[in-house]
Amino acid sequence: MPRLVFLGPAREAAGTRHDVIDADTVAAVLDEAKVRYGRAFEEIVAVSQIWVNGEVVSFDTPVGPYDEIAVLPPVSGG
Amino acid sequence: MPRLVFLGPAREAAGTRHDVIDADTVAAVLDEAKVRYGRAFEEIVAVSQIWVNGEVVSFDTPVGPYDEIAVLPPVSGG
Amino acid sequence: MASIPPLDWISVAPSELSVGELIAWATRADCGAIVAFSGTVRDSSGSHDEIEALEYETSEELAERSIREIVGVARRRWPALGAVAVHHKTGRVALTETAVVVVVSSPHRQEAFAAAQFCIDTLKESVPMWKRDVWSGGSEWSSDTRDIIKVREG
Amino acid sequence: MASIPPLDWISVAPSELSVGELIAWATRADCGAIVAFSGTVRDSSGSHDEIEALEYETSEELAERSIREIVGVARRRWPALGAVAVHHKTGRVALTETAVVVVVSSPHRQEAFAAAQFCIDTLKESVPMWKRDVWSGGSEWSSDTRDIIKVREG
Repeated sequence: MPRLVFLGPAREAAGTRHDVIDADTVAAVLDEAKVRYGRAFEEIVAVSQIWVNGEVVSFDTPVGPYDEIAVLPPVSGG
Repeated sequence: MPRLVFLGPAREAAGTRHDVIDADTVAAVLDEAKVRYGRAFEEIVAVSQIWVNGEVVSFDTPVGPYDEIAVLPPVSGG
Repeated sequence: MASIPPLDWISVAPSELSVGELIAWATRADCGAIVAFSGTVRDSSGSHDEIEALEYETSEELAERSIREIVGVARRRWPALGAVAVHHKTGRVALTETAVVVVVSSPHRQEAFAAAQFCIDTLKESVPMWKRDVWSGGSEWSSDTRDIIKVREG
Repeated sequence: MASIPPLDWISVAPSELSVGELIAWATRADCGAIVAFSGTVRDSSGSHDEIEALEYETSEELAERSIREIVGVARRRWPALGAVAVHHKTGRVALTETAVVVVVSSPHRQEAFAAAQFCIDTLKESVPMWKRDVWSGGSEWSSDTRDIIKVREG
């Protein structure tokens, strides 16, 4: 199943850093994640960039069992 | 008497780092220095900047007994 | 004279950073210029005075991959670069300690300055990395955020 | 919060330079950025390959005065600067050793980069300093020369 990585404020809102969700597009995976983690997480996803295996993707991108979906809120590094 | 400081290639051409020459303008001091140190020194003075007490001056600048005249060829520092 | 290969050193890890050590590492006989940037924790942020520390959180794998892309772009823009080191500390970084270091060596100084500034500017907008302001009263996510901009060719 | 005064450290002397030490000196709680430039002896000059060392000659007094003027101009152009160190070694500097160091700290990185680059660019054209290339076969004055340009306000 596609793996999820939540980083920074997304990790905090989800209450976990990792999850696995069985769905076949980025949108479907994130919809299920919003159900699991609720409103604060949903708000963060709305301003986040989504990477699959390190590449920026759109919500309709298909995902398979070996893909890693990362939820990246606006950054503040350095 | 005005003191002279020769730096870098000017020091090498003069064969000394310091001298004192009794004259009352930069030009007169340097003319005497050219007589003392010869052709190689004269060629270096021609491409050098002259500072009196750390300030750029022209050849007709008057100098007195407490002034320090520095002969500065093109630089190559850093 | 054998030429020295270009060399990158990229690290995103909780270990302490030593700028001096990275400068020594980047020193090469074919390079006359080294430019180093050190980002240290200062006492005020956009939102708080009396900052005591920052806490950095990331995916080390994604952050290192992103930094590697930045260094790749820098090398294509400034092919004369010698060594390039980009290290980011993760976890807690106390006041005045170093959170991020960029060190670049090159034959001449202009490209070392340009490449070092490019690396840190691009790191700040492209590398997945989040920090929390920590002060005596608590901690919260930094308000100094930007949307991630994926590294592009310059 | 008591503010830390700006601090300059200028030196033209035969002692060895340590960039790491100057970076530690320039680190301040009110500054989040440190930019360091280190000019090292490289193996080729404009005229010679296989350089073994450079020999720097100056009047320490005139050179320090000139650097002090440069730092003064930098501080007027970038008033936020924290610490500024400019050190130039005199005498023999062997291959890969450091001949000149500029270290600037400031609250944000842009002015630290700009001021560090201004200081080294202006030092190279304004400070009375001469170097000899030294190789196994002999030594001679560097051909990499410029007419001195007196430091101006930027």
